[in-house]
Amino acid sequence: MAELTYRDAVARGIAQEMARDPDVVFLGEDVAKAGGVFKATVGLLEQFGPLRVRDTPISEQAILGAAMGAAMTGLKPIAEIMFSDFFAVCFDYIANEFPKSRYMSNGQTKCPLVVRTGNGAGSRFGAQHSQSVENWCMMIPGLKVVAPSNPRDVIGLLAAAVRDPDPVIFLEHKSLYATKGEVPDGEIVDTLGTASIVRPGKDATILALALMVPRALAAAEKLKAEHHIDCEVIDVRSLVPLDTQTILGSLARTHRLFTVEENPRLCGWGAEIVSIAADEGFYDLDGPPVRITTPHIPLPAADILEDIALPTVDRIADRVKRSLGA
Amino acid sequence: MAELTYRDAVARGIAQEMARDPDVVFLGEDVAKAGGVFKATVGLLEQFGPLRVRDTPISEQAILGAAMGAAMTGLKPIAEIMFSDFFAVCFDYIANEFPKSRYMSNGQTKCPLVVRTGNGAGSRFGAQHSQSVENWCMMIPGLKVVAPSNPRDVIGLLAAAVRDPDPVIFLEHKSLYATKGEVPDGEIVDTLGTASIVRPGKDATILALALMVPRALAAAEKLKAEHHIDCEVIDVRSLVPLDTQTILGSLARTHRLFTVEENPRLCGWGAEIVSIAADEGFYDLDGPPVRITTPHIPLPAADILEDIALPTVDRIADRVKRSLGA
Amino acid sequence: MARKPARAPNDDIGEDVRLRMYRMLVEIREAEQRAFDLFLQNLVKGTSHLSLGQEAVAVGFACAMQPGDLSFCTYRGHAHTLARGVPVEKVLGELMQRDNGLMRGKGGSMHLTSEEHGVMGSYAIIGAHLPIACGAAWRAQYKGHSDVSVCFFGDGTTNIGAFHEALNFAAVWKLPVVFVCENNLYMEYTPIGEVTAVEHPAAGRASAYGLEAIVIDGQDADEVYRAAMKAYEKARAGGGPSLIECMTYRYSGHSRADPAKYRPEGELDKWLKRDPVKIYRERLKQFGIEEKVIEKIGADVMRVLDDATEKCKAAPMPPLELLTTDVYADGGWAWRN
Amino acid sequence: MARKPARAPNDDIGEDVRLRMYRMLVEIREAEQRAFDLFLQNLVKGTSHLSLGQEAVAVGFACAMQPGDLSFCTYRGHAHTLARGVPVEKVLGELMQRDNGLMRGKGGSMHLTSEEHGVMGSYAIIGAHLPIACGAAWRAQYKGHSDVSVCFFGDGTTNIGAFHEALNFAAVWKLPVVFVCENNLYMEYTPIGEVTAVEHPAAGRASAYGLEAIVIDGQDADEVYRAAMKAYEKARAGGGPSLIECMTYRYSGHSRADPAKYRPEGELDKWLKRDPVKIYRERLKQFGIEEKVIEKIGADVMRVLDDATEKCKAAPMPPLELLTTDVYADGGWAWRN
Ligand SMILES: Cc1ncc(C[n+]2csc(CCOP(=O)(O)OP(=O)(O)O)c2C)c(N)n1
Ligand SMILES: Cc1ncc(C[n+]2csc(CCOP(=O)(O)OP(=O)(O)O)c2C)c(N)n1
Ligand SMILES: [Mg+2]
Ligand SMILES: [Mg+2]
Repeated sequence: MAELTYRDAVARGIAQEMARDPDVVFLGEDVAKAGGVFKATVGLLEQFGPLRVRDTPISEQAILGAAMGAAMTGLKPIAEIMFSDFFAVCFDYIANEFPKSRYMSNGQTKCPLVVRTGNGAGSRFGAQHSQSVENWCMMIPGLKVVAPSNPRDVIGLLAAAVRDPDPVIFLEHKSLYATKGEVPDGEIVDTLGTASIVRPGKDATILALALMVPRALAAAEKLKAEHHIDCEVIDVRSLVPLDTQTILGSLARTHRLFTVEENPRLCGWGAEIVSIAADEGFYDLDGPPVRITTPHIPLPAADILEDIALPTVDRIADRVKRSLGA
Repeated sequence: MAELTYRDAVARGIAQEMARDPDVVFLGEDVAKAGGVFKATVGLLEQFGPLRVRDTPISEQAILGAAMGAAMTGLKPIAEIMFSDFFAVCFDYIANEFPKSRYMSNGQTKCPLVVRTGNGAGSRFGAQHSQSVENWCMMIPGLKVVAPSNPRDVIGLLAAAVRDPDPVIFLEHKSLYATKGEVPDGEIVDTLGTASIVRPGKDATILALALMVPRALAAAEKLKAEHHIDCEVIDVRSLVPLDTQTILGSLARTHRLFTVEENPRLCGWGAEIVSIAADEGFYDLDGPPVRITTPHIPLPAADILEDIALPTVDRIADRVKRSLGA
Repeated sequence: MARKPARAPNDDIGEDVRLRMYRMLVEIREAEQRAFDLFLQNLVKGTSHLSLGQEAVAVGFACAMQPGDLSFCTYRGHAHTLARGVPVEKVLGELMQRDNGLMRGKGGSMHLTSEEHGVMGSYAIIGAHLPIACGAAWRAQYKGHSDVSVCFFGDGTTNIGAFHEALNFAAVWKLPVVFVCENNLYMEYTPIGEVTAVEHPAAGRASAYGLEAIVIDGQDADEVYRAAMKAYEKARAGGGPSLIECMTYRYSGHSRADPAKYRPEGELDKWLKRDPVKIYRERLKQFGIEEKVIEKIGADVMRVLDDATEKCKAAPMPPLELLTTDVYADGGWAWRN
Repeated sequence: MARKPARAPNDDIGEDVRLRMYRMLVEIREAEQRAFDLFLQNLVKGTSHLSLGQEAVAVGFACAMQPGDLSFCTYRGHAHTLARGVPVEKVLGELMQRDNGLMRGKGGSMHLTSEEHGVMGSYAIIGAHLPIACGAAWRAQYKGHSDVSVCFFGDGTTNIGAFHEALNFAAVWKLPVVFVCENNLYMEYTPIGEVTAVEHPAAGRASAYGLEAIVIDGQDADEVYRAAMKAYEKARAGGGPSLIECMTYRYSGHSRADPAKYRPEGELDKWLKRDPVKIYRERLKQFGIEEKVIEKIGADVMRVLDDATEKCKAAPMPPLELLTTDVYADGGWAWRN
């Protein structure tokens, strides 16, 4: 066991997989010599050399296209897109190429790759460098989509993503890079498609992802302390595959559902899960399922505004409390 | 009154606006001399000349970027992206530029433009030329999103879109181009953000968009004839702004909600509306709200497979019937 | 004027290759024509983009390849697919969306893929496959494999961003990839000259990537073959990418929906005079190949094609279960538990 | 060696413009330095990308503009924004995310916009604004306006797809747009030469769009000014776009997070010797401008800057209601009724 930052967990996770499998290669802008703009890939060039850890031009389409071509022909590339907002300049690969080639070719084409990216708000970077784009990915059939909330999950889910035979979008949260957590020694390999109940509770189920997980947990503690409301908090971790069973199972016990989403409101993962719950868990629901989200706006740069845009601990707690009529 | 095809309605709608306002210009690939690959813009070059109706290179980013720059500085461009699948190669404009510039500039930057595109399945074009991308657009804060189901709406909503001061994504359905409808003479201008109850009913509310509207209507007739189930069918027409009042109002009368979506299942507009209904209309719901969608898969090319992928009249009717326990 | 030197059948290309090239030219010509006929009979569904008139490009590049070399094609990819040896039945079956098709109808005309033949897919989003070909070439470079990735695209494709990113990327990384621009003078319906800043949409951009400007006659399979060999050798020797612009012409419209009325009077006739099949038939004769050998090739091709056509007509539609297979590597489509 | 011809203060540029340029060079230099200091005091939030060392490019291009000409900048846009006459208080206020900022804190350092000064936005997605500048130029062409759209970007930006699409588009449509590449030798931390197939990332691509290859000394405001004037005249005369590569250097790291340790020893020192402010101060003296006039400009700039700094420090944060204003043209954010 050692304490590790989320940032360092990224490098350790990549290193673990590169050391294991020579077919794992890594490319992106400023990832090699500079160790990444978030310093999440420091040391990889030194450890694995310039043939496996490669700096690229500012050519996101070339990065993802090259990753795909390499994946189709036998490598297991990890591609970094520096900020998830930049998915928009290479979205054809994410939406049209990676996820459709296997289907269109009737199973011939393989695409075992991972796209890592810095996702989410909190750095006062403004509307084009702060987005949460998990719903941009979840809506595309054929992708897998993962978003870890802690260092241990970073390593375990990254390993699972690299070993997965399908294209996986791996969303690292920029505001979590500096956070720390206990990480076991040795190899860590997790399983995609598994949510985790990070706080058991009986009065309501709160679903959260990435940066929203610690906030949901803090809100649950607050609700407990101040209002004796005992919330179950689930770290969704993997949007695709989605661990619907764990979610519906929790709902069946608590009878109330809240989602805490950072992505903007419309067509978010919360909408998907709430819709599943409203359909399949309708008779379990004792009250309206509620989505707590960033409002449907571009994100402001100013700290004071950004801070109130994202769901806060207080807003989460308050919304749950009001819904439960406490 | 005259009968017009949906295809011809596009040209008439554009012509109506270009004749009215010299700041309306139109650009896209093969749109001018060739009149568009769907022949939806035939005659515009002849009527308005080569300065206002322009063929472009195969450069979708240049097309949308140029439209934006022109819109910012005083024109009201209509840009065509031939197939909506190609939004993926110019998604930065759709996701990051059009919808954020006004906000980031604290209201300085204007962006009154329309992006028209051929959306949807039914032509056996395969996974990269058949997608319904309405959710790709609805999820982005700052856009408006419209999808007409009939020739009259094509003209009226297109006029409203061109006159609107915000960026509007205008989704024409490829499988509707050949369909016909009655269209009044003279100028037609509709209002964005208004759904329309195309069939009143009392037992359930069915929401549909574009190609799914005629199917929902046919399913409603079938349900009526075969099972005495009387469905209200609402043509959503405008995803943003969303006419939540009409939808919730209908739900309050019928107490059951069904959405019929062509876009793939996850994070679709159906999920958004079902989530709104589950939250705000929870106590109106007499049973689970149900989304009827294309499965979450890329689309196959083969006719026999494509036909069963999209919601069919039978599937809609069957699903509603089963849900109502009839 | 100096007389052409007499050429022996075993020049740099040689009789075997020439006969192979001729057979392939005829096979593609006839298969594309057949596809058109089947479309008129409403047996080909969806869209289709024929290479009638452009056969020599596909044939020259494919016949110069070694097994293991990889082709990346566009929606106009029937020719390139056949040229790698994919049976015509598989191709027609796919166009007819039958269960015997190359992808059992799941991909359709625009997405022909046969990895066992090195056909790594046909891509329908303009420009998308250029970076993908770079990636395959990167794998070869990294693993020390000797195969070359060959990427075909049209003149219109040179104006999209992915073209630029791929060319620069390939040049900087010195990847063993060959970019082949089939300049057939038109994007869909718009003449390429009206939308491109330079006369040669590909060759005119080569220097922007430190590459040689190469324009060849795309109607002469021998010239194509020689250019291909040179580029492949360079790639295999670690010399990096090439960009080759082939001047050619499509006889029919852009796709089956297009009667091609936008073309100036006489343009088609001019190109028909330089028909790649005709040119090559003459070439064979020039090298002393007997008329009856040539005839027999044609007859063989037609027999196979007729047989394939019948098989396709008789083939069942794909089973409905295929709708949800192979979304993921486990063979299924489950996005949830 | 021939003696330089004596130059009169009223040569093609003239004393008024030169004094204006000098003032602006100093203003940008000092404002950027101030921004850095404020960051160290934790008063500038978020990221920021300084133009220290690159001032002459911004100044030369801006001072050659006429009112109504339009600037399209990047995240490294403080210099270009100030150069159009935007008050330094507005810029610093935005960096400090105060209510007195140019966009009241909603956009931040990377998105400076002041349409009344012709600053049509600063764009933080690499390459995005090149096509947008084309559109503004298209409007001018269509409406018969005489303004020019000027689009600034870095060397690294030449490798992204949008660059290629915009350049071709502008050339084909002969748009009055001037593309200015500030080649400061690095993308973020990677030397441009390691990721680019040609030595000059912009000029080496000019011929791909039928344009002249232009490389200028970006440290000499006069040379920049003259190149700008020439390009603007061409654009206004209907001669179409220009692409100008300015050789320059940034003294500090890419952004505030970057100590720039990747630069070879001595490189910065070499460039400091050709400091644009120093060069221009010498130039003024060479033209006989008195030391005390020069000093006074510096003092004026500092006074305004100090005053602005104090005002920004004292300015309130933006009101919380701003969170949801101006998403749509009606001033609000309602996506539903
Ligand atoms: C990104 C994108 N834009 C537009 C299209 C529509 N489209 C299909 S083929 C084509 C013309 C391509 O021209 P060219 O590259 O010359 O190839 P050709 O068809 O002549 O072989 C266009 C515009 C597309 N498939 N993808
Ligand atoms: C599409 C995209 N990719 C990557 C980035 C991250 N990024 C920001 S600045 C930068 C370097 C740009 O280099 P250059 O164009 O030379 O401009 P400079 O910063 O040197 O002025 C990069 C890679 C981005 N903002 N947008
Ligand atoms: Mg062509
Ligand atoms: Mg630079």
